[in-house]
Amino acid sequence: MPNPVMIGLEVHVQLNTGKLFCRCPVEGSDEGSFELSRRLKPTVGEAGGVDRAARYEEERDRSFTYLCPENTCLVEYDEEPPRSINREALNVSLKVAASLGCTILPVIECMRKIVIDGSNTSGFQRTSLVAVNGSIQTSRGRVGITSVCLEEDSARKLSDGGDQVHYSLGRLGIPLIEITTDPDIVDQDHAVEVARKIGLTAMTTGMTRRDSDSIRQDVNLSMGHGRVEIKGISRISQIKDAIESETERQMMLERVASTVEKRGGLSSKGFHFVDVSEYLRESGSTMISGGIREGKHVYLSRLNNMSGVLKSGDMRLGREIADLTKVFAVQGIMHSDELPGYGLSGKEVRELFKRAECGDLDAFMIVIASKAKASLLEKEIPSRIEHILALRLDETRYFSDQGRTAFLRPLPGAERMYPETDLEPFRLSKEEISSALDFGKLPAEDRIKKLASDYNISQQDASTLVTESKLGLFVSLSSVLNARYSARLILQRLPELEKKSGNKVSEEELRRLVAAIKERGLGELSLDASLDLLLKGLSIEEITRSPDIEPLSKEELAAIINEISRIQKQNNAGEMIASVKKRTSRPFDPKKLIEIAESIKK
Amino acid sequence: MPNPVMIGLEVHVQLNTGKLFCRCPVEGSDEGSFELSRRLKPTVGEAGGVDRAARYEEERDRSFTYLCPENTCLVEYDEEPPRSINREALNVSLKVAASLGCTILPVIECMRKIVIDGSNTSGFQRTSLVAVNGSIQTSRGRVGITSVCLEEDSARKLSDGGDQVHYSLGRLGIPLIEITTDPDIVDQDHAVEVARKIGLTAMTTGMTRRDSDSIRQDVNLSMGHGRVEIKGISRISQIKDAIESETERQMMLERVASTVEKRGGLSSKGFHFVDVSEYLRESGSTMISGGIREGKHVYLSRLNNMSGVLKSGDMRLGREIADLTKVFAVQGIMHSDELPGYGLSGKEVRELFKRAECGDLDAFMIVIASKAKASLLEKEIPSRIEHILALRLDETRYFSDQGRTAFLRPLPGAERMYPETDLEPFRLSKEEISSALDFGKLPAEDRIKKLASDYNISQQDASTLVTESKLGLFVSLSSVLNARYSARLILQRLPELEKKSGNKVSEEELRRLVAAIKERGLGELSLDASLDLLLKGLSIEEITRSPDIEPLSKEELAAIINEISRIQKQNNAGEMIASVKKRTSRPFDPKKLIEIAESIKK
Amino acid sequence: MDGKEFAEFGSRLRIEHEGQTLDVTFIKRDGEELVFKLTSGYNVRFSLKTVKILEELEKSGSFRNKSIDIATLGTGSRRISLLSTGGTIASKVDYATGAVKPTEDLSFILDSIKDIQDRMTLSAKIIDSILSENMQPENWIRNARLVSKALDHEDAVVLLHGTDTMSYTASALSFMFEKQKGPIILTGSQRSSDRPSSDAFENIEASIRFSLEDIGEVGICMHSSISDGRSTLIRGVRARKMHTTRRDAFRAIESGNIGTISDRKVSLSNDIKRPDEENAFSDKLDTAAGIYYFNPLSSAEDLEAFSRGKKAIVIMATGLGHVSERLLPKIRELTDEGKHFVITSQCLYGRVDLEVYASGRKLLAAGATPLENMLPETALAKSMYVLAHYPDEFGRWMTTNLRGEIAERSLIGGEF
Amino acid sequence: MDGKEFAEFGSRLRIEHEGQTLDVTFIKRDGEELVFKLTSGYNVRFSLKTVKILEELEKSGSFRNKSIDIATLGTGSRRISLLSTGGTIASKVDYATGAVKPTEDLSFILDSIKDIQDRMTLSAKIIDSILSENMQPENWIRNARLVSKALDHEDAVVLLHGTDTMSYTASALSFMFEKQKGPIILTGSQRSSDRPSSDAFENIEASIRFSLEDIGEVGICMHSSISDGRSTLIRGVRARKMHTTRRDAFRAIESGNIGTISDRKVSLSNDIKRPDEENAFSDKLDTAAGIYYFNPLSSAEDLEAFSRGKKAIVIMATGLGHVSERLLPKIRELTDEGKHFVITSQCLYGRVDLEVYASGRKLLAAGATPLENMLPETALAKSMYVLAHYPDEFGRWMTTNLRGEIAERSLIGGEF
Repeated sequence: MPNPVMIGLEVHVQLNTGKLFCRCPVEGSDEGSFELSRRLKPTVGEAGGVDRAARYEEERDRSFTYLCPENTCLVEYDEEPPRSINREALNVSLKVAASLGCTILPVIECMRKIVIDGSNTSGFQRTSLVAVNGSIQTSRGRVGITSVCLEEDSARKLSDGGDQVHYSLGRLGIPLIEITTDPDIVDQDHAVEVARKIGLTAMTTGMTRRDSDSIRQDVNLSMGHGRVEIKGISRISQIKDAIESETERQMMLERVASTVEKRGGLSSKGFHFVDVSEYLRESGSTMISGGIREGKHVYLSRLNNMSGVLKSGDMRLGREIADLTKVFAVQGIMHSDELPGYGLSGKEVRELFKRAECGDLDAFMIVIASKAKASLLEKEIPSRIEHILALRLDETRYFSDQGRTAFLRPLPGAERMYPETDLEPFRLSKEEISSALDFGKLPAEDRIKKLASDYNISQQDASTLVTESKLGLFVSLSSVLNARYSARLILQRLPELEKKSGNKVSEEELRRLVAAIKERGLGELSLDASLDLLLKGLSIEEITRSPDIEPLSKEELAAIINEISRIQKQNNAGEMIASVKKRTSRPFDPKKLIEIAESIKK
Repeated sequence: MPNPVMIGLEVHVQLNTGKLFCRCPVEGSDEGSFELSRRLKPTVGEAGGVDRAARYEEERDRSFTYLCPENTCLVEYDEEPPRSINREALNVSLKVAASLGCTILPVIECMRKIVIDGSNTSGFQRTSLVAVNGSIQTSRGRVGITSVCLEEDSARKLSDGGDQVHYSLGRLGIPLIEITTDPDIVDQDHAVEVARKIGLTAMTTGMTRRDSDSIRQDVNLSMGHGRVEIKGISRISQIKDAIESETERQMMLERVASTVEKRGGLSSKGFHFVDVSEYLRESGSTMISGGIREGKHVYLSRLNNMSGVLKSGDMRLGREIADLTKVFAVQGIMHSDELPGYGLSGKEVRELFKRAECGDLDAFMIVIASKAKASLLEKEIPSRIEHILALRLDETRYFSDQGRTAFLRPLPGAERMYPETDLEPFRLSKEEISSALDFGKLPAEDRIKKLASDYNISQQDASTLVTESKLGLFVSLSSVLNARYSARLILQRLPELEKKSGNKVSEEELRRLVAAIKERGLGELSLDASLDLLLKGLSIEEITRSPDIEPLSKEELAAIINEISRIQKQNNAGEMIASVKKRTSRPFDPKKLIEIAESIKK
Repeated sequence: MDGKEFAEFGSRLRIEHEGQTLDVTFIKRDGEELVFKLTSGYNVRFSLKTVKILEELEKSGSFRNKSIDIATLGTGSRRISLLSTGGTIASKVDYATGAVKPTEDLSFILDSIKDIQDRMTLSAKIIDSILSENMQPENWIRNARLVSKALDHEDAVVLLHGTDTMSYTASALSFMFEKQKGPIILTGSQRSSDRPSSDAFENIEASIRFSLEDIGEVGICMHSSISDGRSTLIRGVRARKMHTTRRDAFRAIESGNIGTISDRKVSLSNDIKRPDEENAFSDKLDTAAGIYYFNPLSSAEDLEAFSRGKKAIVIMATGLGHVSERLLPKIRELTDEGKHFVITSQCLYGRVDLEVYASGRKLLAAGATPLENMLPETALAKSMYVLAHYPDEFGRWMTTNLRGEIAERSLIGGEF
Repeated sequence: MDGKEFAEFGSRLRIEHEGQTLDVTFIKRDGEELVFKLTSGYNVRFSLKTVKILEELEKSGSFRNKSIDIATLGTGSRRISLLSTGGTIASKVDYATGAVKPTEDLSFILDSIKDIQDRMTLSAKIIDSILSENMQPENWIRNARLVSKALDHEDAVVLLHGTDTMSYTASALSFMFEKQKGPIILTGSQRSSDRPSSDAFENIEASIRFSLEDIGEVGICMHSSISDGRSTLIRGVRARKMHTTRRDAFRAIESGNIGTISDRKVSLSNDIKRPDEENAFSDKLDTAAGIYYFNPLSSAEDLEAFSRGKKAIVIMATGLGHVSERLLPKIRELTDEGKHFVITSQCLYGRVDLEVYASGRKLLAAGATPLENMLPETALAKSMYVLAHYPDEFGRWMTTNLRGEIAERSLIGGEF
């Protein structure tokens, strides 16, 4: 790598404490009973200006539709001010911060981070700086922790039609701890190690949410061309791919820039649209003719000195432009490096070269778009090309399904941060701080060891409980059940039953079932039986009322054994067990059965 | 006629004053934006008992659904107490009473008349006795007026599925004057004369509603077998048919009763149902097999001594029974006088005679009904037959589409009358009473003569305005327009235009249009033009803003004449008028046109 | 006055009026007028001066309501106590005054519960005969004691009650019962039971159906629609009468739906409180409380005059819970004297929040206690309970959610 | 305190805190704490004792809101006067106190009306800067005079107003304008305009669209749904804020919908009042009025104390308009002394009717005046107007429908 790469991470961890600023549960479906819709406007900020990222979003003039699932209320709809902060979530964030060696701020100010991509109904995300200046030890040395913030998670995007974006509000408001590292990470493998370590630290609180995207990473990366923030990496393994793909991209752009430079550089003045719709009306390109039929126009522009850098060899400047137009919901774009093609004939391409007044080293592009969109793009495209060729690459990108990073929006500035005036500062009590510091004394790995020994379970089980975010469930079940039994139930028994039945049991249901079984004075035998019933779809009320979960008494077992034996001789214990199972749906202890059977024989 | 017939009338006249106990207009469509549904219960009355008609309705256990058109409010839904009485309607009723020579009650008590056939959402009709003891002179002598009441009209029935009845509430609450005569009417022709005279008296108030059933008559008839009230006669000509049909029916029943009597009379004990569903399951009667498929049963009962009186010659006792079962929404009924038939074979009929244990003079009937219905009918049918054969014929009947009267329900008693506790008594001022008495001094015919002379219109026009309930409209238009013009507009011009365009203009629209034209300072010429526009579907706002209704000025007419004349010679006045009409859509006075044309020629 | 004295309600008389002789039934004397019923059923009202009573044809007697005492009803195992306090639901036309008045006859409910007789045993009792607008805390206490006594022996209590102050009573009962073995259901009617269209029949029927369920709360059961056939049981502390006349006047304000009945089928919500093992009842209430409706004419003097003699004042403030700055020094002063000001909103729907605007922060600083989305009427009843039980920790108890009087989540509901 | 005095809002400082050196922006001092903004944008709050200011890097200055004066806007012929009185709609975060306070900068409305600029000429003016909970009749009168003056010269007036007491102000204006040449539209917002999701933009835009119509009434224009894109104009005398926080908090109670806007298209109702030829305005109001919230704790003494110094008392009674019998002798006595008691219902929806029950008839007999379905807040404003104009015929004028404050017909509406 020619330039030294500086890498930092932002690790986001969802908590399962209930939502941060209302009393809704964190769990819920993405199905909603109704929708609401909003438009958002950027507002004049604290410094009298409007944030660049926010203004950028507004130019896209979008309308947002929100599906409202059951685990939402007026707070998520921005129809009620936030309620007081979820103190449990706040305390978990303190524990995480303490574990990462951070200094906890005793008075915490809640801020509004302006985000008008619609992912927050209010147009901002509430975020609080909880702690600063920590560090962790890694195999490649110390990595600084810049900050630990406690945020509310954003809405989940369901679909993006460009002008019309759909979100579901179920995720909005889930507490999210954001841990930001200094740019101390040396390479992609190191990044994975750091992400893992931070995640594990959070998970040892036992309060992290168990879901496919409950832990998400952003990568901050700089190769000397400005900071790039890559968002939305939900699997740790993707961190590596994202870093590799982005460094390759930046090296490629260095080559593109130097190529164009050598040819005499960019003349951004040269970029302007000519309407060639009439000429291409009869073209064989279905993209073009379809666009025209929908009322769009076809615009042509020369790209000075850019022949061969748009798409040729490993050069891919064309993709950078396409990423931009996609943001404006314009899909119809072609450039001369990929033409003839897409149904355009060689003759037509030659004519377009002529109409764009291209020299030998020049390329052209055509855009199929509405008039309004074109007038936006006529400014945005040359501006972006200029930025890229000047290697001013700072921006927000996302890691796409295609395994590469892609343009999302400009980097937001500090102007997007306002105070959250609906909430008083959160003042931590001494007890809250010292309890967090106590928790933080032990490194994450030691906490797992302690867990194993405290509960007398295996190191392996302890570790799995933590990394699968089942620690909280385990601790809660262990307060009622035998700990080893709880661990087996969570890690083996239940997954087996779920797999067999094809149904799932939520943590909440499991907790309620266990409590209900205990309340009826029944034990593990009954619990096993009741899990079966639960997975068959019976309600917990029905299960606890069911006679089928009551274990057979000694007398009942003896009676059955006698009856079975009268009919047919039982050859062995297995046969005996199977026979009893045929005669009753109620649970029994096989060992006890054998004992009784033997005592009867005697 | 063997017995002297005593006939009385109840004439019901709707008023166009706005509704009686709320502020809704009387006019409105039968289309509603929503529905509501109710069940009604008879309640213990003032005398500690429940009214017979009310209890009868309850045994039918029906649910009522009400369509709520725009001219209804919470009062019609029985969701708000009545508002104060429409004083104008009250005063009209006083005028009618005075015209009929009645004594007006100075303090009027509003009563609730319990009616739980669903025609009132409250379960009662508000009715007030306004005056008593009047009389009118007829060609056959004096006919007493028992009473004049002011009632609220009931809901209009849309459909009757037996158990499920649909009403529209648009008509509910329209003021209704009920004029009841003494039984002084001697025959059907006399009844028609009396109805006409009473109707005309009401119409001379100018406040009667103009609608197909805005005047309805009930006939009270007695031939010595109890009082029969025949409801729902909306055309005067039907009065005659109803009386004739009912007297014929009663004479027929006299013959039936005497026939059965001669055979040894009725043994009502003999009536009980035997379930013959099994036997008839394979019967060729689709009515029977279909009923069984729907889960109904087939019940058989003997009818002692009734062979040949059910349907034979002119005897029709069977129809009386069918009228009853229809009230209970049971259509499947057959009796032996009409069998074999309806798909039942001679063999089956013989078997049924046997199973019913019929003697030679006995008949049988079969009923296809649910168990619940059958148990009701097992009591109701013999009770009704017993009544009829005892010639206790008093009941409420209706005049059906088939031109005969049919059973509706028992006659209600005085127990159905409760005080309306939501309203204080209406106390009439001296002015109200004397103004009514003044009005009443002149007989109806003289009032029409006076109308003609007061407004200088023809006797014929005056009469038509009254009998078509257009008097109110005429008086109101005449306050703004020339009276003769108004009469012509109402009786000729508008009906012509309506016929031509196929559209209708409501009185309300006509009033508003005339007021708007006057407000713009325009005259009859413009009004004619604007009627055209109104019938074309323009709104009154659009019409008054339209330049097309402004009459051409002298100068404009002269200019057009000059232009026309330049192009082509106009041979006569008619040609001239036609030519001008081609050139402008604005109105002009043809006479003035000719004048100007002639002055130009000179 | 020629024999007019002997006439009593229901007598059959022969009278003469303006030259006419009429046979009538005597209804009542009203000042200088006499009201008679004609044989047609119409009532007429004649001046004393113009009417002459000729003779009494028949003495009064047959013309009386028959009062049916219901001791018990039904054959089922669930024991339900039906207690009547009066109100429209137990009202009849009073033929003497022409107005609707409480009746002591409960026979009208017989019909409507016939079909569920085998599931319960109902015992009915008249414990009061009062229109609910005349109810006072002493009535609450008296009735609550009777409810408590009933619930000691029976499985559920249905309380017939006037609708005007039903939600106040339901709130008070909610707080007075810290624990309850079964449902306490208040029901009433918006149309009196002497009308064929009365909602009384169905409301009682629905209440009895809810009484068969495992519910450990105080609720109000009424129509949930202007159509018959649908009823709802609303948590007493979240119910409010929102319409003067409609059958579906009672609404769960933003939350509080315990259950619904549609076509005679009961369905219960998820978050209801189930019955306790035993009753825990207190009949202590402190009446030194009141509701102050803030408006632009409110002044410090006004508030002071209103607060005199009271320990707790429920302010119905505007919007998020604001009052004018003009009142703040007085609130501070009275708070320092030991009075309590608790804040609800005259909007009725939605939560108060004194941290959003400067006005709110100042009101907080002045010592007022915001009550989230507690209803003003509920706040009044709760103040009375808290004053009597926890006078020294008034603010803390008022803001603690004791009976579901605070809706923790603000959901999008039917009306709001 | 080592140089902390010089720091002013917006200064860039280098500070030391617990051994760390930080470059920050100074925001404010709050008691014993200092608030700084970090370069990341987060604010931190340090104790005076633990922070040390090392040096001032840059003076404050660039860090200020730019105030844009709008003299006029648009090129159309319809002249609209936009008058701002304050409230959330004209509120911004006050970075000094951290609270939302009225702003005097109206620039935020520029964007939202660009597309209708050629249809009207808008002139904007700040006439007050007050949160509506602090509004008093003197504000109403002062503002009404300015509205009247504006309407003498312009075709329509849009009044930006806080939502808390907006319906009171709208009612007062309705009565003060016996005739009006054009619409007077009050609008506000439930989310302040410094939020991207604020409803201020759309509410002002909608108000301006309604201003283009031929309306001769005072109305309140707000969101009609929690979604953007739909607004409603409600007759001022029938509007009520029914939710503390929702955008669609304002509702036409049973009637009063003047018009709606959906997707920028205006549609008007049939029964609206069209503009008069001229204005007829009176600024006389008598403030000797109040609202009394009847409840089971209300006593005669309580009512008497409340009534002192008042000429008209609006009682928010229960149900159909009932109060306890206990109050009746006092009402009779005070009425005889010349005070006026007018009856509205705390149900808010539905009509009062004192003829149905005995309680009501007694209250009528005691001298109270029932106000049909007039809203309590409207009744208060109307009392002030009638006391000032027709003191000798108070009852007659109160029950006469002057501005549509009585809904003649009770229809089935959206919520009720």
